[in-house]
Amino acid sequence: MELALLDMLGIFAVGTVILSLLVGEHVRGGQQLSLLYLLQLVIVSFMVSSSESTQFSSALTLELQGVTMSWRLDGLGLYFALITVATALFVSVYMVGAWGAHYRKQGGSLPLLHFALSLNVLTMLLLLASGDLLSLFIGWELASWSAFLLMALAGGTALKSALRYLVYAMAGAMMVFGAIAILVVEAGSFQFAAVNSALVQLEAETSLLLLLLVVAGFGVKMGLLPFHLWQASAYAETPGPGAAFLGAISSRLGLFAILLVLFKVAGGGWLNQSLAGVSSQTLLAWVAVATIIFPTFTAMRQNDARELLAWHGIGQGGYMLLGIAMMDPLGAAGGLLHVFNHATYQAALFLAVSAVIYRTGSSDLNHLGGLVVRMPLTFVTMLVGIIGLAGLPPTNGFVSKWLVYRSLLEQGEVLLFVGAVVGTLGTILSVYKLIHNSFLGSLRLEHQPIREVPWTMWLPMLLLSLIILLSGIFPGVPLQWVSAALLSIGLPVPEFNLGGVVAEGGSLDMRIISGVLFAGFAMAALIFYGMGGRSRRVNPLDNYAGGHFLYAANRYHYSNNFYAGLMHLIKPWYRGLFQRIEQAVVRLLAVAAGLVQGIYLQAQAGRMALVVTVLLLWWGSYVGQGGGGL
Amino acid sequence: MSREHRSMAWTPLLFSGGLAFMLFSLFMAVPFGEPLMRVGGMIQQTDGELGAANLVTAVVLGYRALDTLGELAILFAASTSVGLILTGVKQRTVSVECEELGELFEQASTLLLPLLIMVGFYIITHGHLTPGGGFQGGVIIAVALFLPTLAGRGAALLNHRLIQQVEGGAGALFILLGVAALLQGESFLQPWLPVGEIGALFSAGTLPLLYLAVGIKVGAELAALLTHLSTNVPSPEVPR
Amino acid sequence: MTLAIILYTGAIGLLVIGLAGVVMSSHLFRMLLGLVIAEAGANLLLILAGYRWGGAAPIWQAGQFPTTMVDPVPQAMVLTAIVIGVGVQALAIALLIRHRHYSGTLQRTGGLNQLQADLDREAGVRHTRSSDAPTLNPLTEVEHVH
Amino acid sequence: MSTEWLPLVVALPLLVAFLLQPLAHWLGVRAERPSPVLYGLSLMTIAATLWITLQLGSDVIAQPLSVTMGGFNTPVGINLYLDGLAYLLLLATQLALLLLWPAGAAVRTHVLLLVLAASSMGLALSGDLFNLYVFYELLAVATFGLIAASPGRAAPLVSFRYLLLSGMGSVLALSGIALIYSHSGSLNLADLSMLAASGEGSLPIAAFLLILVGFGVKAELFAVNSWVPEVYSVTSSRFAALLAGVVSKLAVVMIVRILLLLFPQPEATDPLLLLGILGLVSGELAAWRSNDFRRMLAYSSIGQLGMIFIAFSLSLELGLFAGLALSFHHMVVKPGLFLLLQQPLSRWRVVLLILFALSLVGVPPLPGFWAKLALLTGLVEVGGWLNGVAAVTFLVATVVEAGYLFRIVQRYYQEERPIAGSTSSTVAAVESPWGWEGGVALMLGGVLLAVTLTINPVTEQLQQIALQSGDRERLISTITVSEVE
Repeated sequence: MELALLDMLGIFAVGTVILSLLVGEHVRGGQQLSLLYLLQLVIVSFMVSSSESTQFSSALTLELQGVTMSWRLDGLGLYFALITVATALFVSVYMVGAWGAHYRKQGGSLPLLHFALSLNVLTMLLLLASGDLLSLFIGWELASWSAFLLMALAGGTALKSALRYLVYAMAGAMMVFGAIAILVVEAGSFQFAAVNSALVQLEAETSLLLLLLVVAGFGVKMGLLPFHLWQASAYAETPGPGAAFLGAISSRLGLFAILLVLFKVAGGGWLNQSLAGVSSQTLLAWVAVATIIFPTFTAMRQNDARELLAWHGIGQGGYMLLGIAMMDPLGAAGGLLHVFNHATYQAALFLAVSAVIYRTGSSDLNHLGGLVVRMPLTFVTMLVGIIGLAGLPPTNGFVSKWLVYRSLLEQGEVLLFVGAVVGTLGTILSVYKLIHNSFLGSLRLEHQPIREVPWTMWLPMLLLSLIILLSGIFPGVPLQWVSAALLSIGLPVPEFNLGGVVAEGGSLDMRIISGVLFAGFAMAALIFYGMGGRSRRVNPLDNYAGGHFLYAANRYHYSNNFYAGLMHLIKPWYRGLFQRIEQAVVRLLAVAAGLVQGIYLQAQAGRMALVVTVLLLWWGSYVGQGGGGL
Repeated sequence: MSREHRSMAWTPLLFSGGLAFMLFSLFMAVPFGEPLMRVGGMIQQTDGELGAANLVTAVVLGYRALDTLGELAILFAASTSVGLILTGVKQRTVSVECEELGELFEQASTLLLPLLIMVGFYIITHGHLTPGGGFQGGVIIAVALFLPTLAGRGAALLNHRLIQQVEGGAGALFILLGVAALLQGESFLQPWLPVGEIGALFSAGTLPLLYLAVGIKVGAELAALLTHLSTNVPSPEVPR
Repeated sequence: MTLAIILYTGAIGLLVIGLAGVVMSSHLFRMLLGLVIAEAGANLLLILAGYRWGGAAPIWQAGQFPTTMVDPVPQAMVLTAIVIGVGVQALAIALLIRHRHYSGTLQRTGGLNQLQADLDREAGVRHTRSSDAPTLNPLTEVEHVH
Repeated sequence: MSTEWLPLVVALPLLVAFLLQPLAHWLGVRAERPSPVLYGLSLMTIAATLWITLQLGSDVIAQPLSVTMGGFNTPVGINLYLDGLAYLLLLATQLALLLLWPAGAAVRTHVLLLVLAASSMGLALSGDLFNLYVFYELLAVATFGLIAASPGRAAPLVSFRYLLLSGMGSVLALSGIALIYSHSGSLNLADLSMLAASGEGSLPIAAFLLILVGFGVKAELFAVNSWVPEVYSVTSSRFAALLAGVVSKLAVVMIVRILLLLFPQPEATDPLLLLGILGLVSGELAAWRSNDFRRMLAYSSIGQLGMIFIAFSLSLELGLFAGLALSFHHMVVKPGLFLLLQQPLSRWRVVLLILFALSLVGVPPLPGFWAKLALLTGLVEVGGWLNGVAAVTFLVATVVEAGYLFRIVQRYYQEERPIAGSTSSTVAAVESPWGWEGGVALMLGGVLLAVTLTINPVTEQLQQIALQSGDRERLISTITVSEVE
């Protein structure tokens, strides 16, 4: 058996898992793991940049129970694999030095964390490389469970959140299981091609059911409404770098799987059907918009930096789906590009917050502030990150959102556009809360002695910031990967160059926009410093914040009860609708469970037996006529 | 926890009625009094190949001997279980209001004992000839052995150890008779002594031996059961 | 035909009365008696399956087996079934003796409540929950309602 | 070894059981005292039956064998029938007994366990309807005794309630047998199968339903399974493992045998499906709600058995394989879980627990996944609304199952709350020794992993066995061939 490139990737990934158990105990051992992630990244990059082949197959095929399982990476898989491995690399470098020692000192098991991370990478690669429905489902389950492992590591509250995730993930997996069973029985085969050709004779109801099962099942993982409740707390409770990894890429696997099944396997035909008079494409877009708006505004209410970021992670997934649901060149490219962009800034932000926790021990936005003077590099990372998250130039977040908006306008979907913009407004407001409450304002007394984090931690953060900026200024590079991904699932590809997209209605060239922006900054700086650049120190109490007088009892800057006015305004909209639905379902289940348990707790057990016997006999006499019974 | 509703108390009656109706209509669909006798007919046609004048005995000990073995084992398991359950309960021999039974009863039980045992053995040994057999005879023996206890004369006759040895030995005899056939190159539990003349006391090969084993075992086991149940009547504790 | 009806009524009647007794009694010993009655009914059903009009006992008489004889197989089966019944009943009585020894009652409900309490205690389940206990995560835990 | 020796697997344990008490007297062992000699003798007896089975059963998958008892041809006599399925069940029973035999038991417990062993093997082998009933009752009586002998005040009442339910079932099953006998005049399964196939003695479905309810008691069938949570929470872990693992499967397979051979009509499978769904729903929901782990596992066992019933209600080719796969999977996993909960949970035991839980939930590539895959595709393929309901129930139940199984793991991490139903109150700081229970659980975990690695040959074998046990013609011809001899 000749080793294919993909097999080498697999061997390295497996090697990382094994090595993590061997060397994970030592803080320095993480370096070797980082090296292995780097090697994986090199292989994936080689595959991505290779122009000869669009698909890399594994030489390994498994014949299990008469089903041939195979693995291959094509454009879509490669795109996600690149993000996965790169994120893992950054995260593992972050974990190597001081952070790892700190984590261990706090009672965490470093080898287990390394193991969980590498297992996540391996299982995600398995999923991304799946070449048939069976390997897809196996990869899906394994990835779900290894994510559970990573979430549950911290124990305690984290385990509770992880269990909640588990129930949701299992529900999703079972929907997918059902869908796959239907597909396989219809096609008589697990192979994509066979399934694709069998779908032609599918009845309308069946394909609608399949669409529902697939989108909902895989959508659970990406936090699609109404299956989003698990995500924020589960991610927030994961140990720092793990949260960065999960937030950056893990939940995007749902999108990957939806794309794979909806477009590659089913050819996109399912989206053309109508459900109760509305085309399922529009319905999907509206679900995406709801996924943008609700979690984003929920994020604004959070007082924990990690929760805030995690809620945003859910919302940003909505943009991706929204773009792709448009199914036109700009939208699809924007949606898919957003996966990469989101991964970069989400990882950077989580790492930055994790750095803050590392130094201050807290991520409570009501108890931080002024850290910019102590942790300037972390501040820069967070600044770049939130600009990306908010979708402002010159970061990459702007590019993908611009593409999605553009596509919405071109399709004439004004309402969807408005919805998306409302979401962006919420994003801007809440990320300002994030950076203001943690880095701006006055430094708290207890935070006076802290220093910037060590280089093993700020290096990955700054590198990520650099990537955010560079891929913002030159979006052509990631767009190249995106176009390969779009091609592999048969979606249209926009015309693009290094600086952006060339489109009829108006092109986007980030080089020009960034140039103008930086020129503007330069002019402002020139004016400021040219005028003498004087600044004046004032007493912290000598200000007037939002109509409130400040007292010494409050913090020096106003971070408690941030956005009180806005919150008051939109409060009626927050009734915890989804929580209530969840609770209602659980209570319903509990009542049902109590009822059936009553069957087993009866004083007279024989009564049920008697009833069932008589009913059975009655039924038997009814159908058993032909059997020679009565 | 107990979900009892007085208003629903009639439902079991309703369903019992339903069950009666269902079973009735089921069994009435079978022609009564004209059994197919598929197996029974085959047995009839063998014309006493086992040498047993009582065909039921031939079935019990020959054709369906495995059932009988299982049934012996059930009785054995039950008596062992009873022993297991009731050991540890405070031993207190209850002479069932012996004072009131009177001299007559005591004497009668002593007199009846050998008679009953003899009747029991008679029924056992004639099991292949007449209606009756090991089970019926065994029950009579058990009653005989239990009578003195009932009459308040203590459990002198019912030595646990002896009973256990007898019941174990009889059960083993049953199986060993079957294994002996196996050792002769035949099937397990195949009757193997000469069949003899139908209707004679010494006939039907090993069947009477098997019935003897069954009779002794049943007698011993029932006696053991009865003693256990009568000597171990515990004084009820005051509920907590 | 009338005979069939009478016999089946007897057999099925015993069976059903027994089962109803098992289900409806509130005293454990009476439940056991119900079972005994039901077993008698089932045994009767079994033996009726081998009944033959005008059939003689399947016993060698006058140098041959009777030509019209009842089916010997159900008789043998009933013999087995009766003995099985005896064993089970003896065991059940022993169980009742032991149970009464522990709980002092053979009433159905009292025994059951105590049973559940015993099971709970042995398993370490506490029934009382403090009212200011932390709220439960609805997906991972269920409130214990009793 | 001649095939005629097969009955010894039933007779030998019985013989030793009969002789054990006199032997104990002879050795001077007090009845309540544990005795290594008697323990060893019992184990050797089971080992001997294992040896006989291995000697005879090496090629039963190619050609099943039928042994007549007493040399009487079927249908007059009783026959034992050893095919691949019976062979597997025998091996499973014997191995389970060897592994789970309580070492320090009293003499009478050894006796009852030997009787249990004999009756289990008889159930796996017997080819006669009434003989099955006898062995079923034998198994029941031995079980009642063993349950009642468990420590704890609740044991006798629990056992009595089980006895009543089982007794009701027996009465119904006996009526069913009487009905079948009235309709056919025969009791031999192969003979009845032949009659049913030729349409000569068409048997009423009602007879099957009566037998289903009757024998369903031990098979944890819905509505006659209320004994399960009570019994499993009073007995020792080993015995609960034995009951949940092996005994329930024997009863299930017995029902399936009767169904396959006697009632080929599709109407007969529908009640199985319906009761299976109800069992699945009620078991899993009740498990989700229960607060201690012993009863949680007991309810979960009801759910799993419901799933198995659903599987067996499918058509021959799909259903038998899925049902057997689920049965054997459950046979490995459930005892493992029961045994693990017996001891204080430490880290490695939790790892093992998670392994079992994952397989039970059906996470690939563990064996449970393949069994569930077979069931689900089977359900979808057969179609029909009731099967659709079954499929949805099955999927929902799996989610519920994952929820409550991992609650055990959660409790383990919550040090301040005692783990109800297991003996530990806090996380064992020091690894306590594994002990015999832990060792067996570890071994079962090893089996699970080994099957994961050799899933292809294992399923192939299982498929062949399923094919064979669904083959009525083969059964009939096997038994006719033995008639000629």
